Amino acid sequence: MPMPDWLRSRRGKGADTRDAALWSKCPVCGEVLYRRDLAANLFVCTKCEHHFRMHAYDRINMLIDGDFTEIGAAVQAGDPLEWVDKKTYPVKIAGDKEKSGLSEGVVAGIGTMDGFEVALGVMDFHFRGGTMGTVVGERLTMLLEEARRRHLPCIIFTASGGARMEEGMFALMQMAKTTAAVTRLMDDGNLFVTVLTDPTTGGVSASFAFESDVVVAEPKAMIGFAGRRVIEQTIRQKLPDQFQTAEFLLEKGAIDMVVDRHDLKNTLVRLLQYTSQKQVRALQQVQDKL
Amino acid sequence: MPMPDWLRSRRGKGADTRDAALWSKCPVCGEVLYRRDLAANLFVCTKCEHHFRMHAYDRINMLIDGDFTEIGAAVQAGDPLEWVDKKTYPVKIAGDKEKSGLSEGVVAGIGTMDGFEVALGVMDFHFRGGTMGTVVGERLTMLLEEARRRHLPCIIFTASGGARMEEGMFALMQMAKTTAAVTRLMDDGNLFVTVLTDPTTGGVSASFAFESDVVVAEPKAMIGFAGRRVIEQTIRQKLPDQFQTAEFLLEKGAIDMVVDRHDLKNTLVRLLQYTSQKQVRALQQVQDKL
Amino acid sequence: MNNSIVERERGLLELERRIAELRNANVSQPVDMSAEIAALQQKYEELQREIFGHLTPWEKVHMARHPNRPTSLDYISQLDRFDELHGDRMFRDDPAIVAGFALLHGRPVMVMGQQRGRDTKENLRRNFGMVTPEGYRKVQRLAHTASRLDVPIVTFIDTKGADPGITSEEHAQSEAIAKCLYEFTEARVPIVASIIGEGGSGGALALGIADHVIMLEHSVYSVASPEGCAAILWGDATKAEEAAARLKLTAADLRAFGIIDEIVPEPLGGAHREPATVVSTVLGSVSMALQRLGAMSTDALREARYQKYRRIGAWETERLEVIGTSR
Amino acid sequence: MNNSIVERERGLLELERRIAELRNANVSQPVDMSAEIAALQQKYEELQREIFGHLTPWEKVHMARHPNRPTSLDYISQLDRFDELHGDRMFRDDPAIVAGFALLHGRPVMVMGQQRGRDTKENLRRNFGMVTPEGYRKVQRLAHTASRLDVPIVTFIDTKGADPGITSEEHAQSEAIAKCLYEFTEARVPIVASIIGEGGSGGALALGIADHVIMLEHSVYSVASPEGCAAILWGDATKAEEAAARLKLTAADLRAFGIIDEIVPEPLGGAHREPATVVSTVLGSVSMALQRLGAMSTDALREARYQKYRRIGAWETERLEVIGTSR
Ligand SMILES: [Zn+2]
Ligand SMILES: [Zn+2]
Repeated sequence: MPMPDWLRSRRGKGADTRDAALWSKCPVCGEVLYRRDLAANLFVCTKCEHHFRMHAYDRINMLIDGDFTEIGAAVQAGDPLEWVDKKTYPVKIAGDKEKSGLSEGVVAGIGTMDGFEVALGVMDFHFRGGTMGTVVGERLTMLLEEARRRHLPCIIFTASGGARMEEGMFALMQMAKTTAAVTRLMDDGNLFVTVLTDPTTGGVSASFAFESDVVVAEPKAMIGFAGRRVIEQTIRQKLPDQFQTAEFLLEKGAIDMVVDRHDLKNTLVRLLQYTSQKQVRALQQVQDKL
Repeated sequence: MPMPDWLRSRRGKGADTRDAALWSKCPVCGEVLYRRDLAANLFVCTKCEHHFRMHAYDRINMLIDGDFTEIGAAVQAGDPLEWVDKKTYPVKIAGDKEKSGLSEGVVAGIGTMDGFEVALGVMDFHFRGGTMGTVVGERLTMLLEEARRRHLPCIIFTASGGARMEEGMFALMQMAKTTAAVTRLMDDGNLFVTVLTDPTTGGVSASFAFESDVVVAEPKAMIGFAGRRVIEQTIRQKLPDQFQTAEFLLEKGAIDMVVDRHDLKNTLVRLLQYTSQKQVRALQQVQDKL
Repeated sequence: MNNSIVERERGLLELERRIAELRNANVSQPVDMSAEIAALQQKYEELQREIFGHLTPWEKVHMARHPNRPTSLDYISQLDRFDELHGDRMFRDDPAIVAGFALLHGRPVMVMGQQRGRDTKENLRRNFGMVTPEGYRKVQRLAHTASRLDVPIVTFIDTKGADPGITSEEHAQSEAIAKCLYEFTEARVPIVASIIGEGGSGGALALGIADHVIMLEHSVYSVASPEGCAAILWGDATKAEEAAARLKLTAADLRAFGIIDEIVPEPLGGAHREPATVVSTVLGSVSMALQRLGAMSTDALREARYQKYRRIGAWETERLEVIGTSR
Repeated sequence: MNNSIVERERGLLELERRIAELRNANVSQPVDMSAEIAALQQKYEELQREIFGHLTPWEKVHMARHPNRPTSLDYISQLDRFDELHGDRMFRDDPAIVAGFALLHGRPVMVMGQQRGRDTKENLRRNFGMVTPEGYRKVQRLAHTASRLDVPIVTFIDTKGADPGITSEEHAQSEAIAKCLYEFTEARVPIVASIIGEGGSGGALALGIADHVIMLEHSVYSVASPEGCAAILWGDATKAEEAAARLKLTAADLRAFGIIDEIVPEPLGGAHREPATVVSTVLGSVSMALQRLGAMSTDALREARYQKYRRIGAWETERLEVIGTSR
């Protein structure tokens, strides 16, 4: 899978630093894996099938046929609360940009998957733990609005530790903002799919992640509203290992399917196919009016 | 509460026979009660508050201000399966007409409650155990359609042992027919209230009874999908007494409120008041178009 | 539970085995056994006609319950493609409902079927095809999604009835079924339902409100199981055979009543004798119905569905007659 | 949990008691104590101003959690009329949500509030106002009903956050909250929300998407509880006071940010000192907002609601900039 130029250029310095590491150790089975082999296997451990957390552009590269037209990349975090603790919020952001090679916690845009045009948003845990602040909310809202305008299906990959504390209530309100955009998209009959990757919790989990037509999850992904630690503190006992895993949620009826990363693109493309006739009809109606 | 002439005339011979009994014994506490006292207390035991099963016209008399314009009274049961066991179905029907003073298992019509015009359907357990056959389904559908036509709220009192076996699939299909009419009424924004009285089970319970905006129940009413005996046979053990009672369902979140019969009319009128402005607006819009 | 059809086809299966053995032997042996084989074959066919040429309603109940009868998954597995969707998004995934997106003859559909097991283990997992409230809520959810996304709904009905357990009552089984009826009535897409085995009561109807209802020749569809009906009316479940006869639960009866729309014939001996053919015939019928319904406007489709159910059982109706306003 | 406001008002309450005693004594005794009383009264007022004249964010958190602070039921009981509706129709009635039809100044509304207890027993029953998925599903259901019946929605928010227990996770707490947001966004009727105590995180926002959001002066509304925020960011819940200061969770902050629309002032000492006045002022504000919103068309109302939330946190936005199409 060669990396397209546009993608390589977007990765910037941080990504190069990260890619420079020759090997990674699997956090589950301890196996030492060459980065190159790991990347070739879609960042799934070749020994134990553990799904590593993926970088947003790796994910996009895995899914999108060719070009990917980003939406909202220029939207950058402000500092509405003028937050300071050990560092100021802008310093934290700058650090995460450097470290992750990303401009924020989500990459959003339009591209095609096996020929199907789709609006795609990919959250990235490497940027402030995938927390949702105003940039994540704004970019996803722009994505959802653009999908609606163009009668496109929308797929969002979630990875989030919850709302971003340093943006306070502005962060919480992104749940409302994204939901409003989701509502309009779905009212128009567009397909909306979410793919929950490890971890998906808090404000992301309790908004668009569970508002979609089809909720897909990656194997073993941790998914829940409250964090594990909070629950353990509340009930004063350890939780079983499988609690809040994708498999647990499947049994509890909360999600539609758990899909191995190797089957993920094909699965998503099939979902797009089931609803593509509707999209075609919607587009035709728009053109008929012109 | 004097009985209106129209009501007295509708009761016929069966009702007179029934009314001739001077006293009734409370099936719960065993108290012997004069019929006259019992009627004056809305057929609630003066000693233990047990709510006796009411006759449809007594119920209508308790709720409706004055006149009550019946709908579908001329709709009479056919015999689609040409049913025979110990008796033919028409003979059974004739017997129940005689015994109950009713022409079928539901009385439906339009009247006013404290000045609010309302479409009211009242099922009666005394007619073939309140089973739903085509007449019950047809009369309720006519009622729901008339409510829709006239922008009226609709209240249905349920009392049913389920679907009427002797009409086979025609009986089952009344679940679909009434639901279709309910759907249209509710889509137009009309209030739909059901009052579940003892017992409400099977096909009635699993259709319009639980499709309403507000589900009210009388105290201790037995409400469920499967009958108690069926469940006991399945699990091979006795069920606790309170299982499937209105109070049990309230705790389980299945119903909105349990209302003592003495408060029932006032409660229903209050529900009508909350939504009366909407009805007035709907009527005005119709008139504006004329 | 004894199944009279299983009992009665035992002799036939034995005969079949012997004919096959003879045929095999005939190839490798010098003596020509063709005449004997033909005789046996003739006897087999006579017996088959005798047993299956005319089935009573009670026999059809047993045919509908035959353990080898094709189940929902046998149909779903023959679709061009199937992506199963799970869960009610609230409480549990009910394995007695199998549902998801599928392609039928290239056409996207939302398929949902009641699924019983073939053996004890799977029957325990699938709860003998008796759906719990969570299963019905999965159906509601997916019917709603299908309607929004303009994907037609295809259902397969095969259940003794809704689950009658304590937990199902506690989780509002009535409400779960009622809201299925509501959702199917509201759906803005074509719905085709096929009764492939036993269609028992409200638990079956929950997936049964449809623009086109297909029934296999020996399937049954009734207001209550014959056993349940006999218990309710006569306090004696052993009178089920009599109840089966009275309930008019066969495909032919229901077609005559206008309650179902189409009967798909079964081979002599029942659908399980030639499952591939039966499955493909049913899917063909579903596909043709979808093609016809797909040509209708949404409004026309919904109006036709309303009127279809509006009419059922409405004899001797006067439209709106006013009496009792004497006061 | 210690409450610093409860601690600090203890001295004041003692002083109040003494003034009242002196006043009573003054009537029945020959010596005139008026001067002493006036002096005490002056001291009382100085002390009151000193303690309550300026509250830090952390003090406001404690004020918002004050056990005597008016709860949702204190507001609901002052409506002209209230008919409580129960249950999610599926699983359970959650007592942490009190909801139903009501009349507010003669206007029908659907009211729903988060309800904590006043004492341990009621707190156990009400789960300290922490709502379970069943409670949020009751909210969804009634919001949907209100929208269909054209009855405006009035909410009262007072919760530390959604219930974080095992069962709540198993019953899909995330989905329950998400669908509340969805339902409130979709609602075709005016929505007015009042934050009367603590507005904690997504569990509060589930009732908080509204056309007009009112906050009591000393209520707080935040992305996480100060304790939770401190634990998340610094691994140390005892730094909650610092978190409270940083989070900008006061009514004044949020009004300045445009996240809430109106602040209702509280008497010196907090809402619980003059509950009747506070309740009636809040209800008056709700009523006025409903009157204004009621004049809007449904489409205008929904568009305004969309734009309101669309704008929040959208600095430095370019509408749609295209980059990265270099290939
Ligand atoms: Zn590994
Ligand atoms: Zn009694």
